Amino acid sequence: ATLHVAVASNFISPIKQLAQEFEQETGHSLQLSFGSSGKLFAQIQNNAPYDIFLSADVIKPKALIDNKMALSYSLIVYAKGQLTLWSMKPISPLTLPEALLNAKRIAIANPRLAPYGKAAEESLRHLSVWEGIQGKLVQGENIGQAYQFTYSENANLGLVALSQVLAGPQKGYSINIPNSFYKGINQAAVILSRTQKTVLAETFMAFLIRADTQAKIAHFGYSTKKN
Amino acid sequence: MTKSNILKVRIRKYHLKDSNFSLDVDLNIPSTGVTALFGPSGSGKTTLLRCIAGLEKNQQSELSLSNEFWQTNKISLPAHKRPIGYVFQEANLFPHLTAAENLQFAIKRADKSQSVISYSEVIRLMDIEEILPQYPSQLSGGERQRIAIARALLIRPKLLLMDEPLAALDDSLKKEILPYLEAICHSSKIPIIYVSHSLDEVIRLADHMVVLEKGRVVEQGETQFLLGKLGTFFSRHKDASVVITGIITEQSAQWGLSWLHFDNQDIIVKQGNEKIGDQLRLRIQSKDVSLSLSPQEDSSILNRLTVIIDDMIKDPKDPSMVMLRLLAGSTPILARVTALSTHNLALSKGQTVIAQIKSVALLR
Amino acid sequence: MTKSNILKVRIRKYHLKDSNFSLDVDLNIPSTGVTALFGPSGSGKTTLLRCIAGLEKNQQSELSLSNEFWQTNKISLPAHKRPIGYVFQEANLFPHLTAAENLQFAIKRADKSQSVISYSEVIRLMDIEEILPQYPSQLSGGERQRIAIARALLIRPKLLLMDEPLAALDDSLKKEILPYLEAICHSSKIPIIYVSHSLDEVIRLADHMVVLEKGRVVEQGETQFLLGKLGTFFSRHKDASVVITGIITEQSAQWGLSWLHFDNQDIIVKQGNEKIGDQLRLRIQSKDVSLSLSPQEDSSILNRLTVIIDDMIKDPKDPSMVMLRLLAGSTPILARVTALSTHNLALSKGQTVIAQIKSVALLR
Amino acid sequence: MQLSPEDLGAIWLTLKLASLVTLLLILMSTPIAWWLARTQSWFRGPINAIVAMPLVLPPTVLGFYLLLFLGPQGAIGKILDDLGLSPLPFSFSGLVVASMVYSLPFVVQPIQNAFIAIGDKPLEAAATLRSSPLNRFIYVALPLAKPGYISATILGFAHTVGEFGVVLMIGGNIPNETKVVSVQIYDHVEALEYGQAHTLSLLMVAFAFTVLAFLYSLQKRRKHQPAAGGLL
Amino acid sequence: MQLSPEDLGAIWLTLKLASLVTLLLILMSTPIAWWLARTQSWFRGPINAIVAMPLVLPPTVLGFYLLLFLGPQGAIGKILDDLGLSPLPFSFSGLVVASMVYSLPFVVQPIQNAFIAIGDKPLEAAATLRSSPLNRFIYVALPLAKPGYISATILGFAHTVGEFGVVLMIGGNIPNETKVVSVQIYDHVEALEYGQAHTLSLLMVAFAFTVLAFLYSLQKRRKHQPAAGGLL
Ligand SMILES: Nc1ncnc2c1ncn2[C@@H]1O[C@H](COP(=O)(O)OP(=O)(O)OP(=O)(O)O)[C@@H](O)[C@H]1O
Ligand SMILES: Nc1ncnc2c1ncn2[C@@H]1O[C@H](COP(=O)(O)OP(=O)(O)OP(=O)(O)O)[C@@H](O)[C@H]1O
Ligand SMILES: [Mg+2]
Ligand SMILES: [Mg+2]
Repeated sequence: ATLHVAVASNFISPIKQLAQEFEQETGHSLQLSFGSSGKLFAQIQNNAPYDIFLSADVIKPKALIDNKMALSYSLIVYAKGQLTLWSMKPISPLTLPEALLNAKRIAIANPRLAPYGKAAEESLRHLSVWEGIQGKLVQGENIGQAYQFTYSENANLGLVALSQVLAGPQKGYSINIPNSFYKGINQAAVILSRTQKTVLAETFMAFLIRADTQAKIAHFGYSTKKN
Repeated sequence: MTKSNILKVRIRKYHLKDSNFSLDVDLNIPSTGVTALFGPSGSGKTTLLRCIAGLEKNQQSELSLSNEFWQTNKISLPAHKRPIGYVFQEANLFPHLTAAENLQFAIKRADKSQSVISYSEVIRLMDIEEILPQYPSQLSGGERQRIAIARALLIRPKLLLMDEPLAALDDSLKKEILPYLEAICHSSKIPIIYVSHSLDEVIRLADHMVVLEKGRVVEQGETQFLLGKLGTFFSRHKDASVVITGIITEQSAQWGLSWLHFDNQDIIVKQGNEKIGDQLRLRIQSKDVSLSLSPQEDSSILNRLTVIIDDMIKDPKDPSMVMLRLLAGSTPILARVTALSTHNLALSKGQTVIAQIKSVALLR
Repeated sequence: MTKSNILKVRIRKYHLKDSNFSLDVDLNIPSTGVTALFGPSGSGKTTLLRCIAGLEKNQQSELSLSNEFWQTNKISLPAHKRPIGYVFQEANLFPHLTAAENLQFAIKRADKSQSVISYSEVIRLMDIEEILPQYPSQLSGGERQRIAIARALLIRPKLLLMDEPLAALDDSLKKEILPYLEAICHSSKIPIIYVSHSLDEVIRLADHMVVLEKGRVVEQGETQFLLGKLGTFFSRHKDASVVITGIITEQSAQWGLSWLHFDNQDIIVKQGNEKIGDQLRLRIQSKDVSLSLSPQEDSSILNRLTVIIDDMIKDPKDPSMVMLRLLAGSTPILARVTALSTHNLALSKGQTVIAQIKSVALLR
Repeated sequence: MQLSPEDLGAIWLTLKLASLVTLLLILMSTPIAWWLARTQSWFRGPINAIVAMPLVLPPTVLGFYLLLFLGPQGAIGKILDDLGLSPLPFSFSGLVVASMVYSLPFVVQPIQNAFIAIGDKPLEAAATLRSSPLNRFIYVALPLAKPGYISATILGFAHTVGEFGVVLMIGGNIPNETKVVSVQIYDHVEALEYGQAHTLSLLMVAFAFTVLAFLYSLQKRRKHQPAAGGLL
Repeated sequence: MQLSPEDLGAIWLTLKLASLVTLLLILMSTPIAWWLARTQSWFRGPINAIVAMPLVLPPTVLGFYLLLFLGPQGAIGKILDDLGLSPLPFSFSGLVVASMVYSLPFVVQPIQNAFIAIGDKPLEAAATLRSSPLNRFIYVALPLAKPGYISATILGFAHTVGEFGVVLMIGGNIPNETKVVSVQIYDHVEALEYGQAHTLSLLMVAFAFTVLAFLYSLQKRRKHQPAAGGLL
């Protein structure tokens, strides 16, 4: 059988690989649909034919559970994002606040829409540079755009996901933001109520949080097993 | 031709949009032969044709051909259901079709039950063989007009509307096409309404005449009758003419002449392809008629008719000229001579004189 | 008129795109007066005007007016720099402008140093006052044409190109406009090239004539000279005519007549606004001339000239007719009579006869 | 760089979608454009504006509203459901409908302008040649409006190919059913697979260029117009 | 529901952007359209296709490539930098440039078709009336192409208002500088603030409807064309 999985865009690279492994392992295939969490959420609310929703945050899966559109027991956190300060050019000076204040343009994801954006804002506030860099901030609709801003060097610095830096075509220079600077970027998944394949869906959810899978996810630049 | 077989046109106060022009006419047009529509520029000739064709709509009008109603206050036959052919004032060919395709457009939609003219005949007559592959934009003005005439004939209409069809054509083509149009309409009994500025053309073709001015009919009737009348639009025209109908009684192959008999008189005309016994119509222009008191044998003028002066009118616009109405038997003939001559010859009403007509000035 | 003051047109094998029509002409057109362009439909009249106007481009041609070069193989003055006025065969008004705005378009761009005709004069002459606020689509065919003529005059050209300007106009308007055009071109010394199918119009206006056929010049020269020649395009034309120039020597207000003296002869003509001493041109149509062996005093024909028969030619197309070239003094006059009459009167070359001309048949 | 089977599927789907949408739009726009070009009614302005409305909303937002309308709770969705028809969102048919809404103005406008430019004269000539309204529409109006139809085809096709927001929203990004090339490229970019994104973009641009250059060459100055050449 | 100051800022910015872009596009498209309408060169097809190219790529992807080209490493970005100009991305000017690229075909096409429809006759008449090429372009070609310009304005304006992907990418979502209404609505939808999204969408649609209905009413059948009324 085929499971239809709606996946937040920032998890594209890991899920593609995991899907192959899941298929090899179980013989069941995955059909992947990508999109921003917000878009996928709107679609699910309107009866999109998905079985599982891998969101980029926890809010939306929870909202679906509240709406009875998702199975409440199925909520899992499948990955925790790791924020990193990234640049195509060597970053100097090496202290974070100074680097940030020296930059001309800093790309982040929209804090209202993207968990990575929210984390970025928290970190910048933590570093007490939030006010100081307001004029330099450019916001991507999602973390993907923040990456592109930085990648094209239109922004000198970007607060992006470590997973992106690892998967991306150019490694550049990066400094990880300590986890303590921001609340965790928890990416949660749920099984949707409309699914006819609950058992298979549960199998996949179990696969996702299995230790070896989690290790692979970590390899993509996520921190795992924190919770 | 029965009385019912007539085109009736009554148009009451038809106002053109965005214009203070209005048309108000009441016409009975015989359903054979040519009716000429005459009138100054802007008098409503085109508008009248458009009303008849159904291109202008008005509830107030009534139109019927042979008792078949096209327009009353209840019904209104749409343009494409009226069995007409229309030659527009400005050719109005389809720009996306070649000349040949323009003709095909008509042939495909022609009324198969009518027979008007064959394709090859039209091509030959209009002399358009060579230009058939061209697009309208690649044609000269006269060439476009000829295609338009051909197209209107090929739809095989029951009524032909022609808006100055020959205006863009040169004399020699006109002279070839005119008799043909004449022949077509006489033989196939299609009535033609023919707008023209040329009295020559009109007199030659028209059995019936309508003169429009500012959207109103100012003169209407049989050509022959209208032309013989003094005090009309026509008698004031510099080309004032009469039309005479007679029968060929004699012919001379040697001299290429025919003798036309009417009202106990003979007129010698250039011979065409008429035969003895044929009926023929001739136009005599008033300016070609001169008078003499005695027959003059040593003149090159062959036609000398004995006539009685029936009426004399000074031209109000031109006091140097006098228009005389002469009677050859009961047939009226107009003569336009100088006032000086009438004085010199002491012409007066009732007098018998000789009317001299150069035969070469006769039209057919 | 100096020799240099001349429009020279040499066009070598100009091929129209997508057509096998080619133009190949070599003309010297006097720079005053009217040159008539005559020829059958499709003979290249419009194309020639377009070449002169600069609307068709060809390297091979050479064009100059008064020694000012418009086109050589090196230079080519663009259309908008040529000081011409152009009346198109199909009025070609700007559809987005009212009639008045169309005229304004010309007035704004007029050559202020030239004076041709005043605005009010043009409006009056063309009788277009009332239609000025209308858009071209709201005008009748003739109205559009009149606006187009007015527009071409108001640009104050040094050369006026007119492509059948009067074809869509009725006789009475024509009669008003024609003398005016004549007057304009004579007084302002603008040369006019005038395409027309009407020999009448042409003879009336043209000092010079060019006959085109299939893109080639077949006849060219002074009207007077060309018309008096036998064996030409014109002498075969049914309207074959001659033009006579004379001086007014006497006038009669009572009879509204003028006496025109030429070559020791007198001709009586209807009086216009000419005065004694004025020079006048008259057209005598061959079909209006009849011959008699003796003077006939009791005829309404006022003009009886003593002439010598200079030449006689049978019409090859019409054996019933004979064209005679008569000499009144040294002035040629054409007479078209039936072969029968020449036989009856036993006319022969060198004979002295009386030529009778109805004065009313004279044109001005 | 190689194209993945998914890429190929997306290309095929895109061509299918764009062709179908363009075809349907041309059919649907013809009567609308004709009416708009010839009516004297005061409705014309408002209707014209309504046709252009889909342009004003961002595609994703338009998609969102289409989702609401076509969804099980939406006005149209309910009607379709009552009629026993399968729901439109997340299906190819849904994509077709959404794309049509989105590209409608680009197809209606050029056709409408072409109809306006024809004027009444050729139609009147046809009417006097026994050509019924439908007949003269087909044989006179349509051929004369050809340049407008070519423009409409080009804009409609290209716009559907490049469309993305609406498709993503209504289609749900389902491979071989609703995942068109534009979405696929977007996914590649999001997945940071720039190489594949470049290849696919280049391919698409090259293909579209070829198609459009061909279409435009059809739209040459009509044969029956005098050559421009000299004058301007 | 109330509009936030951010919403109001976005509205103002959108109007500014759309007006400016439309104006610039009309100016820029005029010579392009004129050339395309009148040239006989075989270049016409390809150039026409190039003008339409921006249509084919999904807006976000187009935005991505613009970002690459205009960025400090990009071909154009470098040139601008060498000229001492400030970089385009994340600025209002950048938005203007990007929107122009994206909306170009919608402005060029209708104008081009309108120019084609004029034909040579009126221009020839003008030439014989001492009107130079520029003069007859201004006084004859432009007025006769009016319906095309209205279409172009409508399509260009509406498309810029609704544009989104490119803007998002090039603009960087900076309030009062690059955050236009379309982005703002999108944000509301993404943030699940559907109520605010509805209000803003409705407002935008209502506003656009008014503007477009007005513009269209200008584009009525030209006065000089015979009324259609009767025939068809
Ligand atoms: N579409 C129109 N809108 C407004 N007025 C018009 C329209 N068409 C014609 N007219 C006016 O109606 C009158 C009659 O026009 P019509 O075309 O019938 O004249 P016509 O007799 O055919 O003249 P012509 O011999 O010059 O062709 C004219 O004064 C003209 O200005
Ligand atoms: N644009 C064109 N393309 C191809 N052939 C053309 C074009 N314009 C005219 N022709 C052809 O060139 C020839 C001359 O045309 P032109 O218009 O000069 O004739 P014309 O003497 O003015 O005739 P008319 O008296 O009928 O107006 C015609 O045979 C015509 O078919
Ligand atoms: Mg008329
Ligand atoms: Mg011509």
